[in-house]
This record gives sequence, C-alpha cells and structure tokens, in this order.
Amino acid sequence: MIIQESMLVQSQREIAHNIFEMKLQGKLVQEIQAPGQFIHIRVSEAFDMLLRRPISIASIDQESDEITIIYRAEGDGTRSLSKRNEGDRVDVLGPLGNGFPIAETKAGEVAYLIGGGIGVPPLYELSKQLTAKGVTCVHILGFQSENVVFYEEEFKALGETYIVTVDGTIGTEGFVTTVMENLSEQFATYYSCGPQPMLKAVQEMYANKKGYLSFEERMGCGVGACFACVCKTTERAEANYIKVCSDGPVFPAGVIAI
Amino acid sequence: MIIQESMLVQSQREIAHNIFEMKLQGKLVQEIQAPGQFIHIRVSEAFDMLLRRPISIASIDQESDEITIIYRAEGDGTRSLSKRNEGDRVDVLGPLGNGFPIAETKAGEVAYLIGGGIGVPPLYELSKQLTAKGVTCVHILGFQSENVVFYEEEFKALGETYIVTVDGTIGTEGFVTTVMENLSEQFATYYSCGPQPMLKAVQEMYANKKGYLSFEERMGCGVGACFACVCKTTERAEANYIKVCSDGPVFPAGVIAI
Amino acid sequence: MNRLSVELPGLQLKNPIMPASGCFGFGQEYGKMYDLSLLGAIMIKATTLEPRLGNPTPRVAETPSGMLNAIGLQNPGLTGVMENELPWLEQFDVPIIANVAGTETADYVEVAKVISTAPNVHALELNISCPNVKEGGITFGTDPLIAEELTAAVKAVSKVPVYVKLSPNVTDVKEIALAVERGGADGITMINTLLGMRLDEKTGKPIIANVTGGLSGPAVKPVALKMIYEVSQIVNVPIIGMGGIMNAQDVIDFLSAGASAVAVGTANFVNPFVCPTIIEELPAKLDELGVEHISELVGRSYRS
Amino acid sequence: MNRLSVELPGLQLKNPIMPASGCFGFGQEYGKMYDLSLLGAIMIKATTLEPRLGNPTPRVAETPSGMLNAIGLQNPGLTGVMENELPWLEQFDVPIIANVAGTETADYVEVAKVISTAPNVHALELNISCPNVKEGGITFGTDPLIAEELTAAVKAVSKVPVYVKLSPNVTDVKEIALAVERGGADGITMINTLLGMRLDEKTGKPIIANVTGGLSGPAVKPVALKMIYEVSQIVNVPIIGMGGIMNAQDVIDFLSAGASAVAVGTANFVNPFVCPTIIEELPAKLDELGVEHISELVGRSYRS
Ligand SMILES: Cc1cc2nc3c(=O)[nH]c(=O)nc-3n(C[C@H](O)[C@H](O)[C@H](O)COP(=O)(O)OP(=O)(O)OC[C@H]3O[C@@H](n4cnc5c(N)ncnc54)[C@H](O)[C@@H]3O)c2cc1C
Ligand SMILES: Cc1cc2nc3c(=O)[nH]c(=O)nc-3n(C[C@H](O)[C@H](O)[C@H](O)COP(=O)(O)OP(=O)(O)OC[C@H]3O[C@@H](n4cnc5c(N)ncnc54)[C@H](O)[C@@H]3O)c2cc1C
Ligand SMILES: Cc1cc2nc3c(=O)[nH]c(=O)nc-3n(C[C@H](O)[C@H](O)[C@H](O)COP(=O)(O)O)c2cc1C
Ligand SMILES: Cc1cc2nc3c(=O)[nH]c(=O)nc-3n(C[C@H](O)[C@H](O)[C@H](O)COP(=O)(O)O)c2cc1C
Ligand code: FES
Ligand code: FES
Repeated sequence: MIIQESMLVQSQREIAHNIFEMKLQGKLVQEIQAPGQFIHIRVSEAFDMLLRRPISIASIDQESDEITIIYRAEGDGTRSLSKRNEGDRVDVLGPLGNGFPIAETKAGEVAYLIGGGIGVPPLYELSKQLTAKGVTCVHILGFQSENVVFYEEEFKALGETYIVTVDGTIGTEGFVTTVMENLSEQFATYYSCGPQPMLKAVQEMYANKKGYLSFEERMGCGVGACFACVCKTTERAEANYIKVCSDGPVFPAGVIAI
Repeated sequence: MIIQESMLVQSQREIAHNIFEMKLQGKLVQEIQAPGQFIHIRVSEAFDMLLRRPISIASIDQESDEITIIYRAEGDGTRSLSKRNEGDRVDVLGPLGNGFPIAETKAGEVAYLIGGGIGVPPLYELSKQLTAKGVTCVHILGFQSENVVFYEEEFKALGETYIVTVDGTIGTEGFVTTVMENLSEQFATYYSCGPQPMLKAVQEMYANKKGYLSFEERMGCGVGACFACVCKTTERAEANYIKVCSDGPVFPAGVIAI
Repeated sequence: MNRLSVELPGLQLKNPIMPASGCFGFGQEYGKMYDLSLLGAIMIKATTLEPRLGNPTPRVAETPSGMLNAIGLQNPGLTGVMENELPWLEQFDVPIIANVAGTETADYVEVAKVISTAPNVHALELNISCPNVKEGGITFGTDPLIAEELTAAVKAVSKVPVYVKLSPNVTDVKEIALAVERGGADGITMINTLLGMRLDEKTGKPIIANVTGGLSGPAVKPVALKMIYEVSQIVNVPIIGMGGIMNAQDVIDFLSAGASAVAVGTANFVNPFVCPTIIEELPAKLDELGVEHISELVGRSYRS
Repeated sequence: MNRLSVELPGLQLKNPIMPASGCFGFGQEYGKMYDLSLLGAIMIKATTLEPRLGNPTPRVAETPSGMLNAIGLQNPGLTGVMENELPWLEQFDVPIIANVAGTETADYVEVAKVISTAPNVHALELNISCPNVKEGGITFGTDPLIAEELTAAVKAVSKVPVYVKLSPNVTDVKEIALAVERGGADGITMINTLLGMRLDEKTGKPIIANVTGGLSGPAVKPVALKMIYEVSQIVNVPIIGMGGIMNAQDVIDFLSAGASAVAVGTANFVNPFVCPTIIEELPAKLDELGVEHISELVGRSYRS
C-alpha cells in the first residue's frame, strides 16, 4: 500500500562530490515489495518547490524500519534536501512503482547489474537480494569521474565489480559498454538503471538476453493519475503511452521505445 | 545609513501568548538613530513569503551590537520567524524610518508613553532613553487580556506604569483612555504607538498637548520607493500622501488624518 | 444537518470539495489511498471521442509556487471511459462530473451525448479552455460567440446539467461567462490554467516538450479569485472555483470570492490526501468564522 | 570589451539590468544604498500630467511567490518630475527611461512631449497596461487599434525612442505587440502585472482597498517568459523583459526567451541590492555557459 509519512532522518552524509546518502526511518518501509521501487519526496514545506522528487530506494532494512537513499544534490530541491539533519522529518510518499523482478534469476545463475551515475543506487538493494538468494552478481558501474563514484566497496563486498569512468580517473576509461565488450555473455539476466542513452546501448548489446531496465521521466503525481511520466511503448505506435511511475519504473527490455 | 545584514539570533523566547522576544546581533545596530525606528525582516529564504515584515526596535544595546524585537506570531511570516533559534541568521534591512524625538522633552519634564498591544515595544527603548536623560516617564499600556501582556516589570523599573486590559483580567479594565481620564494632564509631551483607533482617541484627548504618534501601514519596499505605505495628511487634501516607512513611522500629532 | 452540503444543478454534494479534472485520473489511483465516497464529487480527466496519446514528454515542470503541465488530454477515449472507468467508479457514492473535450463541435456533442447517459455522471464540464492542444480546447474558450454556440449545442444533447470551464487567458472573462450563460450553461467552472513556460538553465530551451504549458498551483490563486469575484457578481449560475487551492483556508477564500463549490488540482500531487484532509478541517474553520453552514460564506467578499 | 553592454534604440546600456518602473521610485532611496551609475538604466515611476494621489491603502498584499499592488500611479506630476526628480538623477551616469501614463491620449502626448526633452531621459516607456487606475492605463493596452494610435501619437511628439509596455491580461499579446510596432514603437517592454486579488482570512473582504491589484514576482515568471518567447519571434523591435526576476539565472532565462535587456521590479523590495548583485554575478554565469558576450544568449530558446 502507498502511504504518506513524515519519515525520520537517521543520518545524512556526503559520500561523493554532491552525492548524498540519507537514511530514513518509518513504517512505509514495511510496504516495500521489491528493489527498484522509489519514494516521492516533498523537499520543502514551502510552496516554492511544489512537486515531489522521485528518488530510488537504495537499501532496505526492514528490521529497523530503515531505508537508504542516495541522490545527487543538483537542483534546488535536492540541494534543499541535502541540508536536512539527523532528527529532522521528511515528507515521503511511497513505496511507488514496480521494482526489479528477483524471481527472474534463479539461485546459481549469473546476473549482470549495469548502472550509470545516479542510476546506480537501486542496484545495491537488488544485488543484496539477488546475492542472498544465491545469484552471482556482476556489477558494471559507470560514472563521470572519480569524484562522483560511490559505494564501490559495498558492491565489491557483494560480487565482482567493474568501475568505469568517462574521464578514466578511476577504473576503466569509457562507458559501461567498454567493460561489457570484454565480458563473457555467460549470464542469465541483466538489470540496468541509468541515463536513457546507456539503457539503449545496453539493450542493444544484449539484444537476445533477458533484461530489465529502469526508466526516469519527470513526474507530477507519482502514482499514475496525471499522465505526466509516460513513455512510448514499442508495441503499437498508436497505443496508450505507458506510465513510468505506476507501470514502471522497471520494464522488461524491449517494452519501451528508446 | 540603511544596511542589509544577516543578523545573528542571540536568543528567542515566548514572553506572552504568541508574543516573542528575539535578540539580534549585527553591525546595523550602530546605525540606529532613535527609538521608534524599525527593521524590515525577510522571514523566509523561500519565495513563498516574498515581502519583508516591518518590526519595531524595542531595545538597543550598542555596546554588544544587539537589538531586541518583540512581535506577535500571527500570520505565516511572523510564525515562521518565531521558529528561528539561537545561532540562526535573519536577513534584516534597517534601521528604517524616523523614530521618536527624544529632544522634545527636557530633563526634569514628564512624558506620557501610551502603547497598545504590539505597539508597546518601541516605547521601551524610548523610555530607557528618556529616563536616562532625566525625563520622568509614565507608561500607559493597553492589551487585550492578561495572557498577552509583556514587559510589565521592565516598564515598572523605569517609571510609573499602568496596565489596562480590554477584559480586565489584569490591571484596569478598559482602554488606555480609561486610565488617561484619571491621570493628571501635568506632562510635557506624549509619545504613542498602537492601533489607529487608539492613536485617534489619544490625540483627541490630548488635543492641546505636544505629542508624537507612530503609525502602521502595509509596506512594500520599506524605504520610500514604492508608495505602498502612504497616509493622508491633514494639511492639504489634494497634497501628496506621506510615507509611513520613510517620512514616519513617527509623526507629530495632527499631521496624519485619522 | 450537514454543515458542508451544497446543492448545485444536477449535484447533491456532501461537501463542496472535489478533485479537479486531470489531477485525479479516473479515480483508480487515489481510490487505493482513501474512500472516494468521502468526496463531494469527482471531476474526471478530459474525455475525447477517440483515445488520445497526448503530448511528448517532459510534460511537467515546476515553477515558483506552481507547475506547468502539457499533458495534452491523454485519455482512453469515450468508449474506454464508458466501459472501464465510469463503471469502476460506480462502487462509490459520489457524483461524477465528466470533463468533455474535442477538436470540433461535433466531437464535443458526440461525447456529451453518450457520456451524459452514464448512471453516475451527474453533470458535464465542457472543457473549452485546455491550453495544451493545437486544435479545439482553448480556441473555443476565447471567442464569446463560439463559446456560446458550443454550449448550446452540447446543452441540446446532454441528459445532465452542463458546466462550462473557462480559461483565464482572455482579456475579459466576464464576456465569455455571459456568453456561455446565454448558451444555456447550468454552471461555470473556473479557472483552467494560465499559459506559461520554463526554460532549461543550461540549454535555454523550453523544458516542456510542447514548449508552453498550463500554469497551476498557488501562484495562480490571486488570478482565480479575482476572476471568480467578477464573474459571480454578473451571472445567475453557480461557479465551481479552482486554481491553487492547497488547504481549508483557500477553500474559504474561494467561497468568499463567489464560488459555490471548489475543485482541488495540483495539490493532489503535493499531498494525495489533500481532499479528505480539507473536508475534515472545514467544520472547525466554520466554527472559527462563526458560521453555521458553509454556503453562508459564498460571495461574502462583496455582500454587505 | 564589456561583456554585458547592450545597445537598444536610444540606449547605450553598460549592462542589461534596470529597475522596473514603480519599484524604484525616482531613484533617491536606492541612491543612498549604492551608486546608481552601476545600473544599465533606470525606469522611473509613472509620470502623469498632474500630480496623482493614487489609491487608498492598503495598497499591497503578499501572495504565494508574489505580491499584489494597487498604488494607482501616485506621482508628483510632470512638473514635479521635471523640476525635482530628473535633475537629481543627472549626477549619475545612467540613462533614464521615463514611464508615461495618462487618462486620455492628450495627457500621454503632453507628458511625452515635455519629459522627452529632459537631458537624461533617453527613452520613454508608454504605460498602456496599468491595471490599477479606473481610466486610461490598461484600457489602452487591450485594444490593438487604440494601442496603435496612442503609440503613433506619442511617437509624433517624442524626442527620444518610445517603448510600449504591454499588459499580460489579454487574449493575444502578439496582436497588441504587432499593433504598437505598426504605431511606430521603437521597442516593447513586457510584462506589466497580471490582475489578481487576495481576501482577508477573517472577514473575507479584499485586502487591497482598490479590491484588485497587479500580481508581480516569481509567480508570474512563467507567464512573462511565454509571452516574450512568442512576441520576440514576430516583432522586429527589441524587448525589455520583466516579471519575477530575482537573480542572475532569471536574467539568463529572460534573454533566452527573447528579451534584449531586463527590468527588475518586486525583487528590489526583497533585496534592495538585487540589481548590483545580479550585475556582479552575470559574468560568472556567462563563463558557465561558455558565452563571451551576453547578447549571444538573446532568443536562444528558439534559435538553433
Ligand atoms: C523513478 C526515478 C528514480 C530516481 N532515483 C534517483 C536516485 O535514486 N537518485 C538520484 O539522485 N536521482 C534519482 N532520480 C532523479 C531525480 O528524481 C532528479 O534528479 C530530481 O528530481 C531532481 O530534482 P532537483 O530538485 O535536483 O532539480 P530541480 O531542477 O529543482 O527539479 C525541478 C523539477 O524537475 C524534476 N526533475 C528534474 N530533473 C529530473 C530528472 N532527471 N528526473 C525526473 N525528474 C526530474 C524534479 O523532480 C522537479 O519536479 C530518479 C528519478 C526517477 C523518475
Ligand atoms: C513601522 C511598523 C512597526 C511594527 N512593529 C511591530 C512590532 O514591533 N511588533 C509586532 O508584532 N508587529 C509590528 N508591526 C506589525 C507587523 O509588521 C505585522 O504584524 C506583520 O508584518 C504581520 O506579518 P505576518 O507574517 O504575521 O502576517 P501575514 O498575514 O503573513 O502578512 C502578509 C503581509 O501583510 C503584511 N501585514 C500584515 N499585517 C500587517 C500589519 N498589521 N501592519 C503592516 N503590515 C502587515 C505583512 O508585512 C506581509 O507583507 C509593525 C508594523 C509597522 C508598519
Ligand atoms: C496535470 C494537469 C492536468 C490537467 N488536465 C486537465 C484536463 O484534462 N481537463 C481540464 O479541464 N483541466 C485540466 N487541468 C486543469 C485543472 O483541472 C485546474 O483547472 C487547474 O490546474 C487549476 O487548479 P489547481 O491550481 O488546483 O491545479 C489539468 C491540470 C493539471 C495540473
Ligand atoms: C509596487 C509596484 C508599482 C508599480 N508601478 C508601476 C508603474 O508605475 N508603471 C509601470 O509601468 N509598471 C509598474 N509596476 C509594474 C512593474 O514595473 C513590473 O512590470 C511588474 O511588477 C513585473 O515585474 P516584477 O515581477 O519584477 O515586479 C509596478 C509594480 C509594483 C510591484
Ligand atoms: S507522475 Fe503522474 S502519472 Fe506518473
Ligand atoms: S513601503 Fe515602499 S514607500 Fe513605504
């Protein structure tokens, strides 16, 4: 069930340049169904910044009712969010959307988790859950530059991890596809989240593989009511658009026209 | 000189029901010329509440660069201001306007200081300065009810003080005029600040006395540029309005048409 | 006695609060969050004769105390709405106001004829003010004669009262209001969105793919109040007011300005529970104002 | 090279930033706070033939991300401005744009004729869009023919270029823009305020004594950008843009939308140093955008 809750900030810290990790506690944590779901955050009580900001759930701890989000403080809203401190409250709507299907990879199989920039966070909880189930996760994580890389150690603790940066300041120089070209295609499923051009490249490279992609679109309501966040599907050109917020944000590869 | 400054909140406390006393520190304190001047406060960094709020200077401590303001948290802006804590910063423009003329009462003379509700604060600094100079101050302070009375002790420490409340819960029951009717007219000057009906009654009762009244009007700029805060003068019906913010807020009795 | 009940042509409202068209879909999403029977009514998303895809994305952008949208009337079309959406809504004890849009008069008439037969549709809201479609929409709402004729044509076929939704993007909204009243409108709803734009800070290009969008939210509230204040004093039909309502105080303001009921749009995105919250808070507001029944507030800004 | 210089009819601007009319008086107050020679230009408060008292108070009210005003063109009249205000401003190295208002054409013409002879008045701004006076003002700005004729009449007598200030309270601002261009306008300034209203929470009565007021501030920025975007693509004269500018980024947005320079109004009340602050911040903004001269940004929202 979707609930609206004033969640408690447990901690907030800058984990890379302008990248913040925030832990939030509240009972909506019990409602989360799958990694890849997101929350919709009201960044200010004032009317200045009226719309909520969609942010993926990066890690879930149902025992302590806690989630972690990781976000880039870029625009006005996320910058304001980055100023909250431990003990503050944040107005959160969630959990929203449909996450990554864990069931699509069996224990013993290999999954590739391919993330770009601020698309990396939801892959962390995904990897935790897949690994726990006995899936071997390989992480291919692309960033702009060394100063915005985060969670390298955390991913390494779960499985093989390739870091790639556009400027080569750390890891391989290039894009996630640069790494992918040199990796075996011996895997069962891929899961990806990141900028649309990356998703497109990944989907093309693994065209005959089973894959799941998480999309971004500007949102109004976040719950499926306003038709703001639609994407065109590949199937029928004149069909209804599909909604990222409530039909997605994760779709099987091939569903969305990119 | 008028300056804009991010002043430091030294303290904030609720001194009566919804009435707050805030101490602010900064270098604009050195610019203050007279009691009755006011500051123009930006209550929020957000655009929600765009206009500054005019608040009188209630007390000045030039040695520690500190001023005290006393305000009622009534609307959105003052309510938001009442949530600032020690150590926070407040965007202040000031000092603004022309205050009460101290020079108009000589040492040894008697002055009546007549205040109503949230018009009381500027009279406190006025009384301090007059008393210091050797003027005998008599304070007649009207409030709605006991729970919104403030600074009774502070005024008593400076001179004779009459408290009057509309509901009679403390002091005399009635209006400041109820007290004034029973007081001698043996005084040199009166100074008054409060709601317009009160100013009108005071001015009428002391029609042949030298007096100074402080007025309120909704403001835009606070510095005399926008013509928002005008009052009609008694002199020439077709003359220019006079500006409360820069020509006032204190005017000699008889200048403003009330 | 229900202190919040309001009676309008075709509508027995438990309370004067309803979600605004386009901000509540066809109710399914919010229906999972609270009981829709709590609402005074529901204004459903615009319905057109054929299904519509709407505009390319991005379709929304934030602005100071407001937002822009250019959804472009995406909807499943008349048949979809009649077969899937309206029947689902029948489980709730709440009157539906069907927002009707089209490209030409014949479309409006056809949609109105059919949709007004749905058992839970108690009124129509003629959308002659959508700023986000190239044809139809606002073009019907800026010319008094066209607005009057369209209203009359729809009135002639509708089985339920017809409300006409006015655009604020006109020189004189009074003129359009009088025209639709002459055309036989049973009520007026206002305001639809103001036209606006936001640019990307880096590229300088419009953020909304459709270039311009409709401005809604608290930013437009002063404009809405002013237009309702003026129109309610010259027409003899009731007004459902909207434009920036966020809380119970805003509702009081709209009624004071002359609206008989109100719709809440953008605020649903900020707080999905805003409508039931407002409904819950209204009685205390009436107490504060010393008012027994909410309708006593209507038009008090100009009544002595 | 001065990266911020802008050349417009009659105006050699050091930078494209000027205070908007009515938000800066005649400069005396802000002149005590900083050196007015820093400014690109100054748009002084509307001048009418006779002194005006303006409207009763309250004249201002706050709204979400905006404010309403109904000053009603209070000013010392043509003689007062010519004798006291303009000579005082001569000490600064800054061109003055004189905002001209009136009740009938003859007033406008008379004021324009005289005020355009002042040595520091480099351009006129014809105010055909003041929403706060009963006669004149906005009535000239909503009818294309009247707007064209007034522009032509003023052009005929003015010794300096004439800019016409447009109202956003019209169905089609393009039509009015083209009309004043036909009338001979050398430039356009836009937008004046939108009409709006705020009610007292307790009494339900209008807060502004004049009932309605003009809405300005960040709330109206999307409306201003959209109108400038449209008008700048169809006229051949430059636009001075305004409406909600608070900072350097807003200036970039207005230029991107098609304005050649901008005016800052309401923001002066929020931060009296806003104009010099913006001027100081602009070069860094240009660096960020990789732009050598500010004029390269003009119209980039639609230029490829
Ligand atoms: C399903 C989903 C999950 C996301 N998860 C994350 C995450 O885990 N970490 C993270 O850093 N970012 C994530 N994003 C992107 C994040 O929502 C935007 O970066 C953020 O909304 C920008 O807000 P702002 O206040 O910084 O920018 P502003 O420019 O102030 O935002 C203005 C408006 O535009 C919207 N907007 C601006 N950029 C984007 C964008 N790229 N995508 C969607 N809306 C945008 C904002 O939500 C807001 O409504 C996610 C987006 C979606 C759709
Ligand atoms: C020269 C002067 C000195 C003042 N000194 C004091 C003081 O020492 N202590 C104190 O409590 N109050 C004082 N006031 C009144 C104080 O300015 C208002 O109570 C305050 O602005 C209300 O703001 P708000 O956020 O509570 O209300 P809101 O309703 O949120 O205010 C909205 C807008 O209306 C204006 N406004 C509302 N009420 C008034 C009012 N009565 N007078 C002027 N503007 C108003 C606000 O400034 C703001 O622009 C003074 C007013 C003036 C003109
Ligand atoms: C995302 C969105 C979609 C809208 N779609 C419609 C629509 O389909 N039909 C219509 O008449 N109005 C539509 N509107 C306008 C609203 O119904 C309402 O008139 C306007 O938003 C002002 O109210 P608000 O400020 O409370 O949102 C839409 C508004 C928004 C924000
Ligand atoms: C208090 C006030 C007074 C104004 N007076 C005038 C005026 O005399 N003449 C005029 O053309 N515009 C006047 N305006 C309109 C502004 O010049 C400007 O067009 C408008 O406020 C939009 O800009 P802003 O949002 O930056 O304030 C006034 C605006 C305000 C807020
Ligand atoms: S954001 Fe409203 S439908 Fe997706
Ligand atoms: S508030 Fe602007 S002139 Fe007084």
